[in-house]
Amino acid sequence: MLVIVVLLNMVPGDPATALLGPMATPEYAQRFIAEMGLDQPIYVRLWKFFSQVAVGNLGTDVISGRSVNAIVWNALPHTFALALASMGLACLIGIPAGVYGAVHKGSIGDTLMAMVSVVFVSVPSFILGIFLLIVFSVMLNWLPVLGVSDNATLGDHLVRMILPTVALALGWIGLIARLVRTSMLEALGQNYVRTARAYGLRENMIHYKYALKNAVIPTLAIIGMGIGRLLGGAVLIEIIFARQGLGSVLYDALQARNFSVLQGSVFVVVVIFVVVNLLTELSYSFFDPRIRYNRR
Amino acid sequence: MTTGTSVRLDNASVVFLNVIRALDGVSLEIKAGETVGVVGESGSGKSTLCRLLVGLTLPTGGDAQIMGQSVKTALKTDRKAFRRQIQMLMQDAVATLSPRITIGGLMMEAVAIHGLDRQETEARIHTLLERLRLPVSILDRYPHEISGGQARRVGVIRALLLRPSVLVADEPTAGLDVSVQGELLNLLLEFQREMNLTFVMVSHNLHVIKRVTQRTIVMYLGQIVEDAPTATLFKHPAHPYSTTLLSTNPLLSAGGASNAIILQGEVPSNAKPPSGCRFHTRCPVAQPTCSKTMPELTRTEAGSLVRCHFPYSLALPGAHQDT
Amino acid sequence: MTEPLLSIQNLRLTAQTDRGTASILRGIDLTVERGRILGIVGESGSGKSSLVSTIMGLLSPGLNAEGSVKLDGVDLLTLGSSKMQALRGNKIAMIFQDPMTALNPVFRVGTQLVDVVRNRYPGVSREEAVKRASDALVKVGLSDPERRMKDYPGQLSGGMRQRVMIAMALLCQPDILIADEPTTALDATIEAQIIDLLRRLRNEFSGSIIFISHNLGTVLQLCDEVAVMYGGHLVELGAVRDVLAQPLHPYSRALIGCEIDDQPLDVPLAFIPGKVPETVDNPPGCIFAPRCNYAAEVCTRVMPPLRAFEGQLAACARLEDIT
Amino acid sequence: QEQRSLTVRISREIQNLDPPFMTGTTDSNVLRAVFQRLVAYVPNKYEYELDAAEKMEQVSPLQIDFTLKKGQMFTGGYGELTADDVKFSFERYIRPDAEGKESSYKADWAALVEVQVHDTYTGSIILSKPSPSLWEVVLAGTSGLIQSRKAVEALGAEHSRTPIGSGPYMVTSFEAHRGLTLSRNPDFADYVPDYETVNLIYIANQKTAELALRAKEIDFTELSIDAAEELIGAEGITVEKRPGQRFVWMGMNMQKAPLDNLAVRKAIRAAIDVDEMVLAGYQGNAPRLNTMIPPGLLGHWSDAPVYQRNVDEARQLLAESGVTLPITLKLTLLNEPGFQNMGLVAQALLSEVGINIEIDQREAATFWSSGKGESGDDLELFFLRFNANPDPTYNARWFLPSQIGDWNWQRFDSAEFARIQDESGSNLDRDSRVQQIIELQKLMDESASMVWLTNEVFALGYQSSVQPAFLPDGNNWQFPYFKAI
Amino acid sequence: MGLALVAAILFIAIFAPFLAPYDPNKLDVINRLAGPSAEHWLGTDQLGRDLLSRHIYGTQVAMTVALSVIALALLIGMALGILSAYVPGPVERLILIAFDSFSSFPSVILAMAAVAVLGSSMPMLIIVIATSLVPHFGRVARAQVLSVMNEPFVEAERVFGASQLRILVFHIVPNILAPLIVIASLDIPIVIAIEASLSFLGLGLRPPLASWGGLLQDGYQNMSKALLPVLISSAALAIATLAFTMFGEALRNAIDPRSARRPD
Ligand SMILES: Nc1ncnc2c1ncn2[C@@H]1O[C@H](COP(=O)(O)OP(=O)(O)OP(=O)(O)O)[C@@H](O)[C@H]1O
Ligand SMILES: Nc1ncnc2c1ncn2[C@@H]1O[C@H](COP(=O)(O)OP(=O)(O)OP(=O)(O)O)[C@@H](O)[C@H]1O
Ligand SMILES: [Mg+2]
Ligand SMILES: [Mg+2]
Repeated sequence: MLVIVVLLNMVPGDPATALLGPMATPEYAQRFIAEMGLDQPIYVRLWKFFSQVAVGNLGTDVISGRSVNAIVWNALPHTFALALASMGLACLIGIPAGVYGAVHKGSIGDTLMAMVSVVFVSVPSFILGIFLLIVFSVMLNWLPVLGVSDNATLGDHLVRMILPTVALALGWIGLIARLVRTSMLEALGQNYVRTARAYGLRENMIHYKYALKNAVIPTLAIIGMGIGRLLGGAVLIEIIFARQGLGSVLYDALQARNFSVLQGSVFVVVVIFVVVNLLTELSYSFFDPRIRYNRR
Repeated sequence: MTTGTSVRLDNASVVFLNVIRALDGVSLEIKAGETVGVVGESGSGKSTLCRLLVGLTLPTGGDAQIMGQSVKTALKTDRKAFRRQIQMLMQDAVATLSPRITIGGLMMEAVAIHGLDRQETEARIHTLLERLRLPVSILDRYPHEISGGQARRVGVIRALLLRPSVLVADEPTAGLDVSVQGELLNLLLEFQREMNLTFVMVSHNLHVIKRVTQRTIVMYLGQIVEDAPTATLFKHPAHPYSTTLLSTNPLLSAGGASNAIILQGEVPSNAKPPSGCRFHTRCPVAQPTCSKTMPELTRTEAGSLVRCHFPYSLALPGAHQDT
Repeated sequence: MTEPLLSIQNLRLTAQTDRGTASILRGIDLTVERGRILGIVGESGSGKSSLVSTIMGLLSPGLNAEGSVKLDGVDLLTLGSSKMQALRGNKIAMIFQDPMTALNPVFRVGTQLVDVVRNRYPGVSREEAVKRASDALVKVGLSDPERRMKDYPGQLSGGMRQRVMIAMALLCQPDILIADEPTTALDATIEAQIIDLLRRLRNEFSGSIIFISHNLGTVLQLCDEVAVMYGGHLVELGAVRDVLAQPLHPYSRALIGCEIDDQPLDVPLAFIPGKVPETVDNPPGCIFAPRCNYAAEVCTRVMPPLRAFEGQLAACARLEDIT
Repeated sequence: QEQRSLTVRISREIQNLDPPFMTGTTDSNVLRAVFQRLVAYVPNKYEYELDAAEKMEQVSPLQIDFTLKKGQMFTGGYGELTADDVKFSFERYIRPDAEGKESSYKADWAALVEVQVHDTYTGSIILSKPSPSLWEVVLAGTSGLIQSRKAVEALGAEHSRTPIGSGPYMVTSFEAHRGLTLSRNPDFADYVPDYETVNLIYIANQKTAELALRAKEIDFTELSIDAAEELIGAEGITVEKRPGQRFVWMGMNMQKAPLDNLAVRKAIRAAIDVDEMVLAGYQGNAPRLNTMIPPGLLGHWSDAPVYQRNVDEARQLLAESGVTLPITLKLTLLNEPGFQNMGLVAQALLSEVGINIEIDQREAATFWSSGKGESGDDLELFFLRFNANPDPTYNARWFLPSQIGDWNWQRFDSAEFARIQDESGSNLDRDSRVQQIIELQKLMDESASMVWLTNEVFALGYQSSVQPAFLPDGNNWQFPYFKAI
Repeated sequence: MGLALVAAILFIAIFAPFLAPYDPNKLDVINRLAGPSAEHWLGTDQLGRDLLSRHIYGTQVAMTVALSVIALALLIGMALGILSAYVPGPVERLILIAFDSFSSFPSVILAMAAVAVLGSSMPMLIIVIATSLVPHFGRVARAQVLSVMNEPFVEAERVFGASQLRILVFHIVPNILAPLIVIASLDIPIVIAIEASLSFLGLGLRPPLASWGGLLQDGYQNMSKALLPVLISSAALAIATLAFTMFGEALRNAIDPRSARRPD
């Protein structure tokens, strides 16, 4: 965390010139530099920032005069909605796909899925997003280009969420499918699966009940770790679909050298990461009773 | 034959994670050239005992000495010399061979680490290969390319290259078919006699213990419950646990008659050992005092050391004792 | 005479490997009568587990079985996978070697038992299934079944888990119960408990049991018949007392001779020299000939079939000469 | 009136809606729809007409008198617009506020002494020196907006998000990172804007904006030239391309060897082919520029030399210069495709005369500070782009010696240039002022430290159902004059 | 198949100068954005450069970047991972916290910040992307060391008298390398993707260097006029990804005897 804040503070350029380019007068630049404390040594800035954070205040955006808390709080719901929706979609498709791949290992479907998921995993989400836009919005004209709507009916919001969600989810579908497939294969090779078979349990029950619960555990760990990647993807997706959100706040702040916003939102991102990982650990004990009774 | 003390444990304890009492006040003395067997329930601390002797685990209480020198100090002052004194054969023979090095390379580590003479070592390796009936071609193979029995013999060669005076073997025949275990044991005994090795062997197989060792130590929940000459133990076990253990050992010669004493209940955890005598929860002849005071290891007339308030109170059933 | 419950004819099992076709089973003929306990012994890798996996229809993909395995006259090898699935847990069931991993660690013991009951008897209500499961746990000697049902396998000791496995088998009331080394992973005293339990439960089963073990003594105590396997062949079959007391086949003799049971202390331990045959080798003659003390010219030509001799069955060309 | 609604894409976020502290054209486009000025631009031209003022007169070079119309009300119940509000608004620029914050546009009102209030509706603007550009650039521009003293004082910081004006529109919703909605101000009496509401939506990505325009999700947007090209002929979409008013040039740091050598600079100028670079950079859509002030703006030097590529001359100049070839120079540029492409062409062209170019492409914020302070010492070649202002004196100020270490990246250090620039700033005679400006451009040409490339094009795309209004520079949009057709 | 594709990619990368029909930076502004033709099989880009040649050279660039990044990340990650496994206490905690905070942060943003601080040159880009991958390798290395450290053969070596250093170098490192190499080959596409993302944001390698990311960005910019370049670049990226992933998985199966032995 500290490292990142220090690094961010070392980014050259000042907000005034970043914002205005050649229009910025020296006075103008000086004003921001002083207000952001950029003229002070780095440890003073860090101390100021962290002592404020300690009381729950992420600081003030010097450029717009708004509190960073408000900016972040405004953006968070949008990012959450996007992240949750695409995570949900990814699980909804990725898990059954992974199970299918493991159960029908080596079949044409499995091979095909493996290839598709590899492509999804590795082609950056912004490219997927662009292709989705071209196909569904421009060529077919089925779905809107913009990721958020103004006449805030719920239906319109949902419709506009579709493309960004899909674009962000595709990579995760691939990833989850691959992870689930691997850990399912592992689980299917375990003795308890052989036991279940020896007692004639139906294959569906073995796959989706007995093996899957075991297979989900290692998958969870990766998903928890991947939240950083998800946010990284969200940055680009939010830019492409012109959605507001933490990703675009972060990106714009960095572009504009808006250090006060940058620090605050970076801090929030790290906190989110920590919280998500905590939740992941908690959810382990939901799936893995061993953790529960060992703790007692 | 030297008759000095080769191995000595002085009230040694090993406690893992502050709760697991893997070894609890174990005292023991083994003379040079002696062959000692260790038996007991799984988790009773047999492997820990072995690891303590070779310095893989350090005692959290008490002391372990090899050839009159504390293991701790020996490791600090002259690690390599200590290693040359005592060697160990571990339970899973294949897994003890570093997987990415050829068998030959593993053996030649003796030269690299201990500065032995290269030619002489090579010559010895070849003699040992012959005696252990291993083909020379095995030197170029990798550990996963050899069988379990071969891996064990490779382990034996590696240990013997250093000419140790003490050899500790943790279940050296586990996982081997009966058809090959005899061969390995014969060879080990041969070397033991030849080199006047002090030989400590853990085994689950009582037949093996009976055939191979002069003295047997019976362990239960981290303690020695009986320490007796092997012949005496098999005839007249003093501790009820020893008796039970011996009774569960089906003999072909008994013609299928079962004299097993069936214990009730499970082995208690060594994180929360029972009060008093550790065995009282399962002992068929337990008395009220057994749950209150812990018996000390005391010597009986027959020359066995036993940790029981009422030694010999449980007799070995059946008449198949070879008197 | 009634038809045998299980009749296996000329069962061959092969697998394609990097080193050629592996013959895991090389033509097994075996029948199991209703209500009998058959023990299977033999060296590691001789195909014991493969044989029972074939019967269970739980072969890993890539393995190819030929011949016939008839259960009550139905050939299991030609049965479709869904019919086979319906048979498992109904007419045949199995207890595995390693109780630590045979139960699913993330489901409660009760859940797993109830799933089996409701799969076996689809009409049974949930409450009834729970009741039957807890009754079964009592039968296998687990006190406090309500609590045990709520436990996860990881909270039980090895012996308790193996009892749960036995309870699971009891719940199914199969015609044939297969137990593949059910006590190998357990301690001597716990093993004795389980063997004792199996012996007492014999009456609960109307069906037959196939019991695989390395321990000849245990086989002798538990089984009616014994089959001796070597290198994918069944080399001897007969009443357990006869075979163990008076083995006919040279391999059985050698195997029993290796038991370090009650032999004198001063002779070296017995073993079978030579190498276990590999599944990819296909020697023309008797599979044991290379290691056989009695091997003659005739033995190198064909593998002799199993034939009756003095009330037992053995696959040796020279039975007459060597007895 | 119909409930017509206009959706406009903005490419940067709205930052601050308090006029003295606004941050750029995005903010100012909103502000000019919300606030009145004494005089305001007519649609599509730099000409202005009376707005809040009923009467206005330059009574002397140092005094302007004004009379306000009556009954112009601030929204939100903040009362009538008065001469005191004019005084308050203009003087905010020259004095730090209570917290010591100074307006970023202080320079606009540098000549202001005070605004004298005579009564509710009349007052005088008192200047310290003649200021020829005051009317066009300041009074009619964003720095001439009239705020309500009452509202600013009552709302405090909130004023930067909720501007209270008396103009044709008012801000009815504002969501950060998203955009803003303007609604018609019912109390505004001069005329009725065609659109009931104007939605400004923040879309950073060009491509997304282009797609959204095609999908009819937005009505009006600026376009990259590429996108404009592509959209020409698209059904229902009008594309407007015009010569731009931003000047782009290749600069050379005159204080860094070997560029301190005039012959080398001239050789470089001779070696590059401006036409080919502009073709590569702008796909043939932008005109070539030969001097700082683009055609059409006051002070354009129409006889400026048009340099053609002359490799022989370049080689000869290099030979004369005495530098040993090959030389390697760093070309610093902004990471926009157009600049990148021009850079690549320049690299190819210069390599033919023995000058190797290393391209140092930088991301916006880093790029814009490359000429600052000491890092400016190390600059060699660079591409730079400035916005042209209707006031030529203003345009020239970035090339003053005092700007070395700020925006004078070529470190063009000419005392004469500074003198003439200063004089032109208070010269009220238009013709002689133009002569002065041309003189400035000649000085720049002589230094050979700037190779003018293009004044770009600007392109706007909009639904054909919209008739937009914007100033000739293309950046200043006049929402109140947008028409539905 | 994975191996063949990877071999082909490496071949193209190494022999780019011989394979490419044109100088990848040769401008021909008049013939810009031309479609495929006999002279230019894949057409030309917005400056009239031959796309085939640029993609061939792009392969070289992509491989140089990817392999250097992976090598660097592998080395540093392994060193830190081993250190954290070997030195419990504050050092371990510090390293783990560093891993956590670096991986918690979107690598694209991290790279953006770093590129802004340090400028974008090939070595810089390599260092920046490598940094973001270090935690990945570090964690795996750590987990591997921790599990290998308790393997019987390590204890056997100790009993045999080998020193800690010898055990580390001869017995632990060779045994943790295999899974790390598998990860390395699986991470190569990720590196390429990050490079592409950075180029997309205009923070990538300096022109005129042809990198796939840059080509993608060029293609994307001119997508409205010619769709082919962006499709080709996406395809190149996808093929490389597919190749290295398949290669990595094959490698994993070959290396991990467990998965190889399991016939299903
Ligand atoms: N490193 C360790 N950390 C924690 N507990 C340990 C450790 N090593 C051993 N133990 C515990 O110490 C006890 C004694 O273990 P030990 O391996 O000595 O038993 P054993 O008699 O060799 O058993 P087995 O017959 O199964 O090999 C066991 O309860 C074991 O779980
Ligand atoms: N899927 C397979 N593919 C190839 N060979 C196999 C396969 N499964 C088992 N084998 C081989 O078949 C032989 C018999 O194995 P099996 O497990 O049946 O022996 P076993 O008698 O049960 O041995 P153990 O006593 O060790 O359990 C072994 O050599 C084994 O390597
Ligand atoms: Mg042990
Ligand atoms: Mg088996």
